[in-house]
Amino acid sequence: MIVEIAYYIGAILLLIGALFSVVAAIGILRLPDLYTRMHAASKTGTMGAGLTFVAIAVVAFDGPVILRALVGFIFLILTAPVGAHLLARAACLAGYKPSELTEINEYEESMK
Amino acid sequence: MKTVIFKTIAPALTAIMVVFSIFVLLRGHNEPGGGFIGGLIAASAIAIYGIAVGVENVRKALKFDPISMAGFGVFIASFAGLLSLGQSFPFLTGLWGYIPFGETKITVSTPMLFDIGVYFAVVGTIGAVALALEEEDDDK
Amino acid sequence: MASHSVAQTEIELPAAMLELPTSVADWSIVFPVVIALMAGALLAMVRHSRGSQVGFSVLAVVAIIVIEIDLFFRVLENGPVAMTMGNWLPPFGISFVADVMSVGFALAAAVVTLVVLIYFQAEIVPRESRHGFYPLVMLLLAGVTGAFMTGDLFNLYVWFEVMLISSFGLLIIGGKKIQLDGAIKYGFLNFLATTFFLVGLGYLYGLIGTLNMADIVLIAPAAEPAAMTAIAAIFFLAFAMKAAAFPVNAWLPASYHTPDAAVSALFAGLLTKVGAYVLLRILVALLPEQRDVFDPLITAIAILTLIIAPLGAIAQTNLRRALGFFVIGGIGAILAGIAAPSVLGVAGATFYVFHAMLTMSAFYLVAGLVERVTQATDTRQMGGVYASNSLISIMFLILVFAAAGLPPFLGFWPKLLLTEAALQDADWWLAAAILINSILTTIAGTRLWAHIFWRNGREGKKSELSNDRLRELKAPEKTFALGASVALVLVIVVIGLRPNLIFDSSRVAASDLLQTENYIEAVGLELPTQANPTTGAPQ
Amino acid sequence: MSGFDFLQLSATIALGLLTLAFALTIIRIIRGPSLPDRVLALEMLVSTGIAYTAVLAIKTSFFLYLDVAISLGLVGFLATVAFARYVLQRGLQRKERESAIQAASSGKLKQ
Amino acid sequence: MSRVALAIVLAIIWAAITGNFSAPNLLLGGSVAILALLLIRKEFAPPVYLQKIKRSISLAGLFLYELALSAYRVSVLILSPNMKSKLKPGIIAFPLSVTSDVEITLLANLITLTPGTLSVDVSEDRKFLYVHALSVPNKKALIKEIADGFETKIIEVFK
Amino acid sequence: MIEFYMAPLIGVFFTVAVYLILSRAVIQMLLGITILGNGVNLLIFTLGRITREVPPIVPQGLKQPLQDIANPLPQALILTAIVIGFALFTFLLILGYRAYQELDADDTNNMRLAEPTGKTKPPLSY
Amino acid sequence: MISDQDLGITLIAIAPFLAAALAPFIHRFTKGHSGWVLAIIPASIFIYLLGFVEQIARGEVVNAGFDWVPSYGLRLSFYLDGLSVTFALLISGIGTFIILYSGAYLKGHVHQGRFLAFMLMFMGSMLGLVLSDNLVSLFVFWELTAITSFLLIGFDHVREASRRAAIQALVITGLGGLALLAAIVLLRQFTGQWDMSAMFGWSDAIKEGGMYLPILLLVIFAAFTKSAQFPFHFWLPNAMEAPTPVSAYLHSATMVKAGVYLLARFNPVLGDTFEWSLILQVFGGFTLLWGAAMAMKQTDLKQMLAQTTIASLGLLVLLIGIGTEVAITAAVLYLVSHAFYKGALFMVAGSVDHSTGTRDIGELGGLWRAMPLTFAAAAIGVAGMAGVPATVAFMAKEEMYAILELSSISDLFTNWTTTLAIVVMILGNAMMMAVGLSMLFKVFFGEMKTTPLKPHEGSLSIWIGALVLGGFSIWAGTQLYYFTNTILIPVASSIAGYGVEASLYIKFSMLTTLPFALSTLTWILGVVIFLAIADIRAIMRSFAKNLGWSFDKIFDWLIFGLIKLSARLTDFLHHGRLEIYLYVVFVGFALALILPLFGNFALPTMPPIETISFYEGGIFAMALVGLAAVVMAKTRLVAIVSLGIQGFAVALIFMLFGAPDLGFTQFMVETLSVVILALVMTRLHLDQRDFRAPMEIIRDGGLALIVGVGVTLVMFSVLQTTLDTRLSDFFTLTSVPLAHGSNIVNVILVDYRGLDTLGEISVVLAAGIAIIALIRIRSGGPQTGSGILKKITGGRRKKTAMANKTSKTSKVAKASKSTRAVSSRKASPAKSKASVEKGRKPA
Ligand code: NA
Ligand code: NA
Repeated sequence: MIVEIAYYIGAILLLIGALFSVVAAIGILRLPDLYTRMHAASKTGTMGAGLTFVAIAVVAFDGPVILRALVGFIFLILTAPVGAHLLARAACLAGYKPSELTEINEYEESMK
Repeated sequence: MKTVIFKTIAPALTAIMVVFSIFVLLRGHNEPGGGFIGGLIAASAIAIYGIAVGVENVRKALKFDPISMAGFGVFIASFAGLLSLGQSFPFLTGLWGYIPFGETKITVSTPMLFDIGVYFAVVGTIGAVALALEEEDDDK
Repeated sequence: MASHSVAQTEIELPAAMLELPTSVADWSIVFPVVIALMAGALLAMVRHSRGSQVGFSVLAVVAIIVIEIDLFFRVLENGPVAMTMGNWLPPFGISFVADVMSVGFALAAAVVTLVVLIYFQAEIVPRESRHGFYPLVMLLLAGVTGAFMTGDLFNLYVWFEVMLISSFGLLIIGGKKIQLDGAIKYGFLNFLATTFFLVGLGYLYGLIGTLNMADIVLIAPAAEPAAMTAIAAIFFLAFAMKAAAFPVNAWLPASYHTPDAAVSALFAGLLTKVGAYVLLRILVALLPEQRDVFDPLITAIAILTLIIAPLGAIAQTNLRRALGFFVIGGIGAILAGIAAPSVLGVAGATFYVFHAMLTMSAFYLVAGLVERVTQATDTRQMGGVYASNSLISIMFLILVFAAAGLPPFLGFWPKLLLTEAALQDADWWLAAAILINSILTTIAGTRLWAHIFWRNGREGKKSELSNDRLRELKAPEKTFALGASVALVLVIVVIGLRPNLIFDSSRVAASDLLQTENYIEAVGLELPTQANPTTGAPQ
Repeated sequence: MSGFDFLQLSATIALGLLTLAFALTIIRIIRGPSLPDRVLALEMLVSTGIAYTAVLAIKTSFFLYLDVAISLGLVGFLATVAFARYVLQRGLQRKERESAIQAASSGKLKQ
Repeated sequence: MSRVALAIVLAIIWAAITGNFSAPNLLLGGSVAILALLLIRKEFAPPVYLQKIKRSISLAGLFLYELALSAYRVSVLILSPNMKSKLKPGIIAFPLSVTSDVEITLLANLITLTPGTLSVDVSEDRKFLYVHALSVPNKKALIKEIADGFETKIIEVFK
Repeated sequence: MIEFYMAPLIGVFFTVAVYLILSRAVIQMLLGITILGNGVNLLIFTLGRITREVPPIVPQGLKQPLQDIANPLPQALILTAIVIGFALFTFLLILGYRAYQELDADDTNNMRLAEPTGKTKPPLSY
Repeated sequence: MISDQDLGITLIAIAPFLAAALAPFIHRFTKGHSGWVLAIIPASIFIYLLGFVEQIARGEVVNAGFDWVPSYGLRLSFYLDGLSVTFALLISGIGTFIILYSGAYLKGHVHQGRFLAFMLMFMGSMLGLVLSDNLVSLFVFWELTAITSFLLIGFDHVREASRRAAIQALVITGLGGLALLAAIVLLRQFTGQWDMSAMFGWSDAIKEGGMYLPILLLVIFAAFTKSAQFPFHFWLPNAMEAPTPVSAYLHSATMVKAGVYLLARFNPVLGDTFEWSLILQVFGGFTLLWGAAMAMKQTDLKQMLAQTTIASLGLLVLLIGIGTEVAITAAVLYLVSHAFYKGALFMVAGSVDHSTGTRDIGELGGLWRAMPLTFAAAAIGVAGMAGVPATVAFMAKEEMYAILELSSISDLFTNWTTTLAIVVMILGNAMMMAVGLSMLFKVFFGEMKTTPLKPHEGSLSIWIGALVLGGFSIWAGTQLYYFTNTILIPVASSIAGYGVEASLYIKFSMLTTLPFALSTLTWILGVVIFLAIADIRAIMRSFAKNLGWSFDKIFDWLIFGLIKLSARLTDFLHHGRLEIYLYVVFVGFALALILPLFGNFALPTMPPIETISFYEGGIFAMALVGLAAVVMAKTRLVAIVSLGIQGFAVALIFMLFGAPDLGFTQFMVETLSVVILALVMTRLHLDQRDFRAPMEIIRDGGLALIVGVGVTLVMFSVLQTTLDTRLSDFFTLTSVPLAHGSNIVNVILVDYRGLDTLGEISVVLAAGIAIIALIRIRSGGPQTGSGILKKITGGRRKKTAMANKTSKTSKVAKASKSTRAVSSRKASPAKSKASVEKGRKPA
């Protein structure tokens, strides 16, 4: 019974995770500039991958596997923001302008 | 690339990656992984570390010249192969030993030593290349 | 069929491993490679201390030579021996097989390496030792020796790569612009050659499911012929490139003259010869049926290589680049042996490989001396060496004639064998090409000789004026560079005058290559039971 | 439908969704327009790949695929870091180039 | 002290990924951790006090909640047909109260992971964190939200 | 027979690789080399015949796998080939980079030091 | 085992080499007397050989020697019979005087020691050549004579003419040598023997076998080149660039006779056929006339002698070609006499040159007073040349005219070939006589002329040789009985291949016979020509001038043509354009893939279609899109980024099909490749689109497509077979029980095929060392280049340095307003142009 429930939960988590990934992909297609796209990639994407890890933890029923899945989730959370930060900063410093929708840019102002 | 955020988190990431690489190395005989993959992860750790804190610091931290580490890797891998000479077996014959430790046994084997050699060869070489290239950028 | 099904029956596990203990003597099959590898690794670890580098590498190479000499005579007397690594049964583990050809070539390679190492003592600019000359030389030797000794095709690929990447390193040590240019051409073309080899390997495994050479000899005849022919063609292309046969030889004249002379010498002695060795092994021993299919092609390529290469040398004004064409010409001679694959022809090719390893290395070393003395690389800037330095002059001339195959110098004997083989095979044009190669090489060589040695001054000046850029050899150059060259040339002269051992071993090597039973038996595979009434049916 | 079957079905659907995600991401890689955009999309490709691998683990019940996914998670950002570094340096280079061109043309004007 | 703590953390991670909490394995994990820490000994982070586990858990809880919530929000935003009108991106300078590098980093990363906001850079004097947000209808409200949320919790954990 | 889908795909890998390698630009050639390497690896993989999703790993506690597994030998060979290919690629990349620095050329057509341009004019003398 | 005789005879050939090795040292210690010291060697050989004369005169032959390569039937074996011993006696005897002569002639020359060494080496080679029985050793010595003569002719090496002559002689005789090699290999194939002596019995079989004509032509070609037969004669006059002792020795008595020796040696085996007679007579006769005529054109003493030597060699070939007993006897007589008088005359020429500083007969005159001994030697020599009675040359001439057996006038027409030969011989002899007279009279009689040096008689060593040879000429001409029995009959028998009962024609009827009449005719004709020689010379010279070409010029034309051909060929094949090299290689690859399939008409059939799941198909599509993205990328940078797609797809394919290790490794490698790329990319020029012309796209794309199709087809072909999985089965079954590992792939890597992995990490290590070397080693020296644009866009290192500094402080970054509008594309064409220009200029 527990197993069945776990399977259902796992399945739903999987689907949500995959959906997040698709949404993230749509996001990086639809959003207007680099910086806004980054939001989609660095968190929605991370959520997508992270949720599949959680799904594994749910359906595995094997101590080490569960632990590893959770550790994997933590690794994701640790590394994802680093890349995003570095890329955003580099793009800013290298002079990639945000889209015209952007009204406020205190970072650029600070560099003047 | 010396931002506060990166500089602060990179050492932790490096440490985790090194630990993970050793994990991948040691379990390679039974699960995906092994010396090569482990070595690549460790080399990535070195590369990240170098980008974050500067090559000089990494070199100091490593203490050994990475190429020397690579040489060491090839050396002990060959050495692992030679151990079977004593048992009158051909080159690279796997020898297995079990050291009792508490209730479990610790397995020691020449294939494992060999894989450790692979690990070092990869870490050393890729690390050396990454550091040297980063240095190129930093110094000039 | 997408997967293989595993029989769930228990197999007899002990049958998987070899039962007899390996004698220490058999370790000499693998020791040369292991010593070279470990030495390379150790030298890489201590690559900042120059003193230990020289001493240790020389020591290692001497050890390798001693082991190989012992092994050589053992194999010459008792036939091939093998060691299958990891104590696994032969087709499953990787076998090393020492037969006369492989050990003989490995020995020649080690001797050349030793000479080059000593020669390099005069050559060295201190900073270069730090950048890995010695470890790279040892790794190169390991690759070459491994390639000669291995009895497994994929393992051969690996040794080829060891050789290739070490040669990359050696090629760019010194960092001159011209070296980089040469290395780009060398790099891309050789990379492709090994890639083709790998493609061929993939196909071969997919077709017959084995990589062990002895196993291939047994299985290949039953394989699907069209695919097998394509595979053989790919191998032929790959190793023709490696050996620098016409028309896929472009990398050689583009690169061999660019590094230090010592490195050129090492390359000339080692690299193309391994390609030639594999051509012999694969086309003659492993896939003789495919060789027969390619016979006209091989003959044509041999003829073209024999003639076009020395012809190319005639116009060269860069001394070492001209020598590169001599190297290629020699490959034509080796191919000639494959085109006429009798015992005579294969023995000729084998002998030629041996000769070319020593002679062409020596040639580059002497060319290096000439470059030092004249302080030029272009023959038009040279002149006057004959009057000033008789020892270099004598060596150069001896090598010209040895390369051209004029008696009583070393190159004559294999040419004699090859000529006989070609005539026996009724390959008239091939025989003619072998002889024309001699005369063209003579022309090119004596032209170089006339310009560098006999002419007093440089091109453009009146030759009666003496070359004012000539200099004396310095003390270390005399000891190491000149000494090493003289030693090697002496070896060449002595073997040229008394070629018995090489003659006899070449014939043994050739018959072992043509009759693979000994090889297969040494590896430990079972020969197919022949319908031979005298042996009787199994009980 | 049993839980296991549902899980299998979801895994298959998830693989499909992830394939769609790949496709969309690739469009961004190809379209760009700027280098950081492409790099970002590459990173997205990696995280989708991680999810894909993890789903494979469930679909095949070989949890060893999980280890691969974890490793990817750990090292996947490396490429982004390297590219970010490149973006930065290249951008700075370009800025210098621009100012140098300006200096050169103004120098010409003075002559 | 902190080194030991970190080594223990790494050893536990080791045990977790190897899936074996037996003594020998923990010991092995410990030695591996020490090896790894030797590598990064120069850039060692300042003392980390993790005694306040309860507060840490509370921080983690907040983070997970924010993560889920904002992931959902961003998804809705992305999928909405009139996305552009809802977007109002901007980069704001967030005045930092936390001072140590670890705190700043933690805050920045938490901000980044939370959908809708993204840390771009820290000013050289470490007074400001530049944050890119998907929609900045009200700059002050955003600053306040962050300051009252993650920043406060972080200060609690580290003080 | 997934192999028969793989074969044309691998053909495309080779086609693209060759096309790129034939461009004179060193960078493009390096990309071609990478793709060629991938193509060769896939080729070996495919010729070892393909099994879906069953890695060649013996489950814990068993002496032999219970089901058909993917052919492990090609995988091992490819692993070796990948590593070697990576080493070679890296070397060639750095070589191209150094050549660009020193020779000031990234077009192979302009790398003409070892074999100089122009007609060879050997002296017509003895 | 080894008898004294084996050793002694072997030493005949070896001792001169040993002496040669010591010659420079001996010379250093004995200085002016080195000639005397070293002459002991040939003198001893001569004396040692004399010991065999009696034995051989009895019709015996001596075999001796050592095994060389027994497994191949090679022996360093010697065969002493009349022919070989006579040649050896001539070589060592004349050699003794030549060494003496050289000692004096080159006194004080810096390289006299070297010269003497070469001479001795040559002597050894020549002795070995004539004494060898084993054809391989004969060939070895044959080529050694070519090599040593190369060194001797080029002795005066600073002059281009010397170098040219040396190379010319080597090339031409070398060509002949190769023909000889081919011939002996063919003979070996036919007879299974290497030994000359063993082949005599095979004569008929060889002549009847299919290989006779090739062997014959090859042998004749070898002989003709060595013995300067028309049209390969021209190297000999040029070889006069050598110091006179060389000419005296090599070009009169020894080396040039090697070809004649070869023909004589092979006469019993190959001779006495129509082809043999025809070729030898035609070419020999023509060479005789040509050489004699050309001699008249000359005024240089050595040239005159050289041309008459060509004529004499032609005469010898002609006589061997006629091949009758009388002709062979005549040939032997002429051979010996020529060696005596021509050797003497060359030494005279050298002596004159040495003492006056010139060799031109126009600049010389009246020397008989100043150089009486030289004059005496010259007179005897010319007497020999004219065939004056009492010289052995007279007998030779009588004997050769005796081939005409005339019983009626109509025989002249029925035996017209003999008649023609006689006419040719008379003409040739007369012309040679005229040349001899011209030399004698112009140089020694008439008015004394002023010469560069004051004429004086040279030292003993200078004139003794010439005089002694002259003496021999007379001795042999007068000691008929002894000479006939000890030399003539044995030699003639060797050549004929059977016992010749030579009874010299002149013994019983001397003055009343036809031959003597013909001799008289020759003398008269000779004097007539001598009187007209100045006019003839003038006519010939103007004719040659108008003709504008000569064989000698053709040689230059050929060699320079070869050089130019070589240059064009290397320009064509080794142009230095990597893309074309690569194209050739891929064409080879395409052929290797496609041809075997088509060749065997075994194109694979299409397999049955099977469905694949959509996500598998998705990954395949992803790979395809990734590949397309790389090819179609607008800039290099975009291509690099796009590369990740296909790499990623490959990793996923590995994952999908049960290879997690591979997928993982592939992914890691892709990532690290990107990292390394990104690290170097800053210095590369990536904003450029690589342009290919439409034709190039078709050319490259076509080939690429063929390769792709070929790869696929061969794959189909292989995939239609069933894979033999016994290797993997074995690994699968034994991995856990025997190798203690569950991950079979890893067990293969570290155990079953651990050696592969050991090699692989060696590759990794070597790559590391090489790459570090590549990065660290700088060629040094400033990067040349000018122009601000270059600095801006191409001055990578300095600029990046600045960029880095600024990035540290980030001041510039803050200050600069980033405007992406100013494109770097504008700058790039200029930059690439600059790089092209620079690339062409070798630094
Ligand atoms: Na043939
Ligand atoms: Na491997």
